[in-house]
Amino acid sequence: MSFILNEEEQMLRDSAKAFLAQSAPVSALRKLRDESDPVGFSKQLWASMAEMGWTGILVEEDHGGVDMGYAAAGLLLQEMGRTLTASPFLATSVLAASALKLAGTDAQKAAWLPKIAAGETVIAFAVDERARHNPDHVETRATKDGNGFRLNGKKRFVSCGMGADAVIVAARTEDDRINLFLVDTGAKGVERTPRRTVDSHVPADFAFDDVKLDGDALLAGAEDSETAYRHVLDAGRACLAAESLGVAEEAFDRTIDYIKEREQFGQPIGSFQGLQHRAAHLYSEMELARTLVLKALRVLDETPSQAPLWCAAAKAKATAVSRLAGSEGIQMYGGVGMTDEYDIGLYYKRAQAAGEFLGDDSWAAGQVAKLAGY
Amino acid sequence: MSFILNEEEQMLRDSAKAFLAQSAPVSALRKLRDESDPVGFSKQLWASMAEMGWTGILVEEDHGGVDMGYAAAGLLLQEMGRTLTASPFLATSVLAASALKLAGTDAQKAAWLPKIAAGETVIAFAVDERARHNPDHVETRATKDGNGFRLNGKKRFVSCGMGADAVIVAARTEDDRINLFLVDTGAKGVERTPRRTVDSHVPADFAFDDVKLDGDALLAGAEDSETAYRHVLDAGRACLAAESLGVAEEAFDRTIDYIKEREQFGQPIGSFQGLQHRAAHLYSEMELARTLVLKALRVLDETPSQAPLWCAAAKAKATAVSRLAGSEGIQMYGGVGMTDEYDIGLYYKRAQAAGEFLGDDSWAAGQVAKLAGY
Amino acid sequence: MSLEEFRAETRAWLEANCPKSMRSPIKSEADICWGGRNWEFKSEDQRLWLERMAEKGWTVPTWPKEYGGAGLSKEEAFVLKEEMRRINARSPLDSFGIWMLGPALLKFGTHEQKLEHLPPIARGEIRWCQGYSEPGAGSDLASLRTKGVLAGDHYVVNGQKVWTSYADKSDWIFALVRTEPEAPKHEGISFLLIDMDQPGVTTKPIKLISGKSPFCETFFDDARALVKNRLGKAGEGWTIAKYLLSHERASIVSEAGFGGLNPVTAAQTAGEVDEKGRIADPILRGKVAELTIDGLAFEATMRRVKEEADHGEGVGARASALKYLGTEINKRRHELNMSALGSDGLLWEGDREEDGEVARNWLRARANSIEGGTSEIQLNIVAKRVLELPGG
Amino acid sequence: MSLEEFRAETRAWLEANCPKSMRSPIKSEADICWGGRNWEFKSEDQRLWLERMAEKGWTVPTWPKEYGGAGLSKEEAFVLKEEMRRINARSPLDSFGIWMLGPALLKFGTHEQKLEHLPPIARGEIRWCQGYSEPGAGSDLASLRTKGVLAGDHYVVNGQKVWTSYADKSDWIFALVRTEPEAPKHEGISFLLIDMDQPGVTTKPIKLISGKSPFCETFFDDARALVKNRLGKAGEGWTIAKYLLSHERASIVSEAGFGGLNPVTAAQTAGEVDEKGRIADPILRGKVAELTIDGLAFEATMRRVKEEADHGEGVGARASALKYLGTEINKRRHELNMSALGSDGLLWEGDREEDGEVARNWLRARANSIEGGTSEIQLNIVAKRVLELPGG
Repeated sequence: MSFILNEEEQMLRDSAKAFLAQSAPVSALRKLRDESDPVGFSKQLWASMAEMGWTGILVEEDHGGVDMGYAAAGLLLQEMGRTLTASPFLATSVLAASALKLAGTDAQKAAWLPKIAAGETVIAFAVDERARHNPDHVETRATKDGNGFRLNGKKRFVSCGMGADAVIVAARTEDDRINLFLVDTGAKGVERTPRRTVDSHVPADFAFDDVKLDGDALLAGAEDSETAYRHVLDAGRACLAAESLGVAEEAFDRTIDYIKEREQFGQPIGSFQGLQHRAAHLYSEMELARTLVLKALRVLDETPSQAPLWCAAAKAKATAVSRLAGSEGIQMYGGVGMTDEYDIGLYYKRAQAAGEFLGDDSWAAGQVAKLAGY
Repeated sequence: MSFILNEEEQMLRDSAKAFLAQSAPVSALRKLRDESDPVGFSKQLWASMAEMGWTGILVEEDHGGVDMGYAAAGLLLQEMGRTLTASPFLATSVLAASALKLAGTDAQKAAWLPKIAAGETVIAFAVDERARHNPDHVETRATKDGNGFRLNGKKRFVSCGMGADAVIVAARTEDDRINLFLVDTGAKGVERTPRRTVDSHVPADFAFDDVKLDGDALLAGAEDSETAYRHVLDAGRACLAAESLGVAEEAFDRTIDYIKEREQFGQPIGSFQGLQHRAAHLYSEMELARTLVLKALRVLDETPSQAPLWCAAAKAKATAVSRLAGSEGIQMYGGVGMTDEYDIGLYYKRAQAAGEFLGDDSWAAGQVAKLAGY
Repeated sequence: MSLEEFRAETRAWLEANCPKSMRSPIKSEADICWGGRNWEFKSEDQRLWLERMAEKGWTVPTWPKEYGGAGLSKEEAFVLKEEMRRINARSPLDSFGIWMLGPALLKFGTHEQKLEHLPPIARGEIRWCQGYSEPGAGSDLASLRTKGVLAGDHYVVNGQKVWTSYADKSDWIFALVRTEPEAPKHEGISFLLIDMDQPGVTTKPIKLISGKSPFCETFFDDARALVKNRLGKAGEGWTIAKYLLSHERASIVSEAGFGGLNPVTAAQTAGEVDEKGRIADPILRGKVAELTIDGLAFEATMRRVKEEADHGEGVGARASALKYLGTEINKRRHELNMSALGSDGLLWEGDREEDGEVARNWLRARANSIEGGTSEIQLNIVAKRVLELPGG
Repeated sequence: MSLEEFRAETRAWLEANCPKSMRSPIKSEADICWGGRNWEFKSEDQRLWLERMAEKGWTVPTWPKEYGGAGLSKEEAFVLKEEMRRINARSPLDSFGIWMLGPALLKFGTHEQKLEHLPPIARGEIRWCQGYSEPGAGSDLASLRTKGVLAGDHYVVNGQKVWTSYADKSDWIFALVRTEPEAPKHEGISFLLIDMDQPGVTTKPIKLISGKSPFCETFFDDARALVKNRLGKAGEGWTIAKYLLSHERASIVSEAGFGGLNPVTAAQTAGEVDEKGRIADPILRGKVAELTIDGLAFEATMRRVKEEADHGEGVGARASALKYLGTEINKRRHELNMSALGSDGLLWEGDREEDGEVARNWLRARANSIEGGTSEIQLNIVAKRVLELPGG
């Protein structure tokens, strides 16, 4: 396992940096927000991402993807974190694609993965039913109905849910085990409500009222669907941690630039030791987050059995560090950091929202303790 | 409830300061340590404390005490914290005296309280049986035996246990409730082992092997002995928090003095903003600890029903703050702070030991959550 | 008149004169009466209540009668406060004129200045705002650059102020202006009272990360300020400003503790509690427990320091420690509220009026450690003036 | 010879020459071979092992042959290390001469100096200690005051050093001495090699809060140091010292992570776990979980930075961040060990040899953030050299 990016990964990162600066800078998020975009992301950007090959980053070449693995997906999200890019990448290209790869039958893969790779569809992934993340708390039920199922339940704050053509839903079957179902968002009985969040994203609350599903809505390719479900979540955590890391890095870089320029008492405020020590502390903490994020991504690619521990550790650290980078950023910017005119507050908001999704630092630390056996 | 010390309390504090500077400075603790004193405190000092009226600080005047209440007892311990004075004051004059007052019969009070007030006896108070404090974990058993009892069990790290003439033991009776028993340390079946601790105190481990007790060994004056037992522990926590606060205050004062003098890079290190902000933060935290300690002591005197919450809060905060004051002290002293020649390390050691006794900051925070109903 | 007689009379007067609808706690910002030239009363009761109280001089009870007050002693004012609280009477008038300019005028103003400006404040006729901070002068307030050039009987003022609360709704502004450019930084500033009803003064609201805000930028473009409306001597502005800043810090101590949402309630609201009603996530629960302890400690510390101040020990620079602690603890509280609420806390806009309130309050709290002197400034003050550390 | 051939030869030689008892991990301080004039070998095997390795030049494998080394390339030395590790072979010789003085001599010494001093280090005949810090010169090392006055072919040295590890057991000391009192602070210091076997040099052990320690105070009272034993030019000592300090920081990166007790084991040892084996106190458990995460992160970060360094990205000033993180996390670990053990952790002396060890390690760890550059110095370095913040 190497902590060094290979040449392909470096190239990917560099091109992502250039592309996002051009096509999805922070001003793009502001535009979506100020125009109250109904889905919270740009479909045109999604198409461009497909052209770049990003949408199929985890999809096998057979199905039209580039199959570069989680480390590559994480790198992209890290860069998107830096530009606060809103897109269905995490929901569709990471969570839904992973779910299909791990739990789909060959037919399901052949039907859906090429569409994901081509950027022709947006698929959301619905897990939580309560305010705080809890993968065990699934009360949505899929009951047998002829060859198919009837789906009943509610899901909350589903990322990119308003713009999704379909949603993969974690639901319990009659044996009380969690299975994944792919549901058309236009199906009868599916209702969704937009939830505009602090980070200017637009997740959706879903209600499934006796939704009739065909038999092949069930992702039936996995030997153990719950294991697949949990692995999808691990992957999501590591990738989300990568995004949080990008958020932290950019917030930090901007803050350091700012305190080098901003003068008070006749000198740059960055020359005061009080701020210097805090900045150096934050830098050091970010070093730890950087390591854990890359480690978790590599583990997903190379030794997936270790993923639960490392993905939880990465999620915990990246959440805490990105929130710290945001709050220190606002404090060091001072008054202007509180204004909407400056971007630093947007970073803090995204750090908070990304932190909550799939488990915050407290939750993830608890997982680490459990997985470490104490 | 007033946060202002009344005149009597101010006088007590001032005289304590003067007396301890003279009779029990830090060098006295060093002497006890370097001579490996078998009991870990000076019996002569104990006699002087009796002359000053301290030993009977909680004892009613009828029984020869001065009955000044917990606020006064805490003030004395705060000053003892400042000089790292080792004495049976907490064990005997606070814990044992409280236990007798709350749970003793009139006859037991008349027999023991005058002796405590006169400094004629040292009584220890034995609660814990495991490494970490847990008032519920009492497996020591007192079983009925004729008019008396048979005592079996073990108690650990009993403060001043090696120098005690008697020890009040928390033990379960046949109804599974916790009762308090006054046991002569010279009785047959009582075995004690010295445990020299990092703070140069000498608590004792006790083993009770079928110790025969008279009927009047049971403190039988309380309607509900467990309530009395828990109230004694609350009182102990608040008083110990007061000692920890004194430890913190003195460590802090010495550190501030040191960084004003110590020069590096051509200026006092106390002029560097990095240290200044940490010192100011610590000062601010100590303000919180000061409030909670005085509040808890006053609550014991005036509205004892609120004691569990406030005593736990005070213990948690004073433990954390005194440890922080010690560790920041060593760091700011630098290399010499690591040497035995300087006193700052002794403060850190005592902060640790006092912190563990009757529940550390984690334990006490858990109590606060429980008592606050969440 | 003894205090007891005063209390009886006050009680009777309030009973007779405080309208029923003014006898309930303020529910929102909208219930506050700020006064001013363009003020629109929210109700007839609100108008009546202000009128009656102003006539008694009880909008500013300790100010001298000739300036619109009632000339009450400290003790009498306290009794009035207690009696108002007893019936939940609302404050008839809130304003920066009462809190800030008034004390400065009383201490530094001439008799003529007091006569001209204090009574309209007391009667709620003129609404004031404060013009201190500038884009380049935040923590280092004395580096301000708005300049005033003497031209006969007035100054010509040019420059920009930021963070002027409610500037867009105010009539006059009290502002720090550099009038003596040759003098050392702290000695070249004057304290000017400027009528905002002139073409040279314009305002622009500031949008915050938490949404709308009362804050504005205020621009001076050849604005006029009469010399007779300079408080204190030319160049004495910094002394007056310092007085007001320490006055502001000391007033922190009399503020109450933390109102509003706390993480325990938040977790209960979100259903994130176990069967025993405990916060379900044990690690979050631990963090909340530490917050509870610090919250209890802080509120009690405010009471302790107030009590000590009443006993003549003064607050002084210790107020900086309190400001630091209070704002940092409050930020932690809001962070834990957000954690306890999980995704519910992230809501920004929704159908209900209160949707997004938790997140807005969380973001708004971040300004606590910036406004009124940053946490860093407070730590500096504690280090220098309480601990007497050298240098800097 | 190819690396593979070298590996095969090395393996064979080690197999033949490393005594059985030298093929087990070091269990305590007492198993280390330090060498020196007064060294008493702990066993015949220890003597034999040193002798054989020294003869091969493998106590200092990358040093040139003429100075007692084997002239191995970096790669060959790595192979040797791997092969030794394969059979758990102990280091035949550890010394400050090898780690610190050697590199400085190789870089700054004359051929004569190298010939005189390096071979005895390689053979373990002379044990060196380091004389940098002084009572007045800790973080601000360049303010040192020990002075050397030129007198013909030697300096007369007077002053005091502190924190000289094992000074009481060493033969020579390499010391920073102010020889040019007129020069600016950083330019008046020389790097002198001083034989301690003379009446003018005395040592006194320092007792620490954690108990006994290897540290000493070293006093120079008209001690003599030959001019030919000055490394570099007069006044060049600071340059050499800086080289050695950054050499030391970089070597931190190659150190392993945290060995020893951790809070989970501690809680288990003390029986403070619930029926599921979890740490019983949920709040303590939360703190331990955060430590576990930081511990995993730190150990992996060491590996990452090492890997990056191997790929030519260098470590540089980032080593300061690692030093800061590692020592602070390690202190937290020891604090939580103590909490997890409760009163058991407080034991200081007892019947068993290991009694008090936990507390001693806890206290000893506090020095981590002081020695080798305090945490404050590391943060300064990160701020200035990594983040390139201005001033100071």
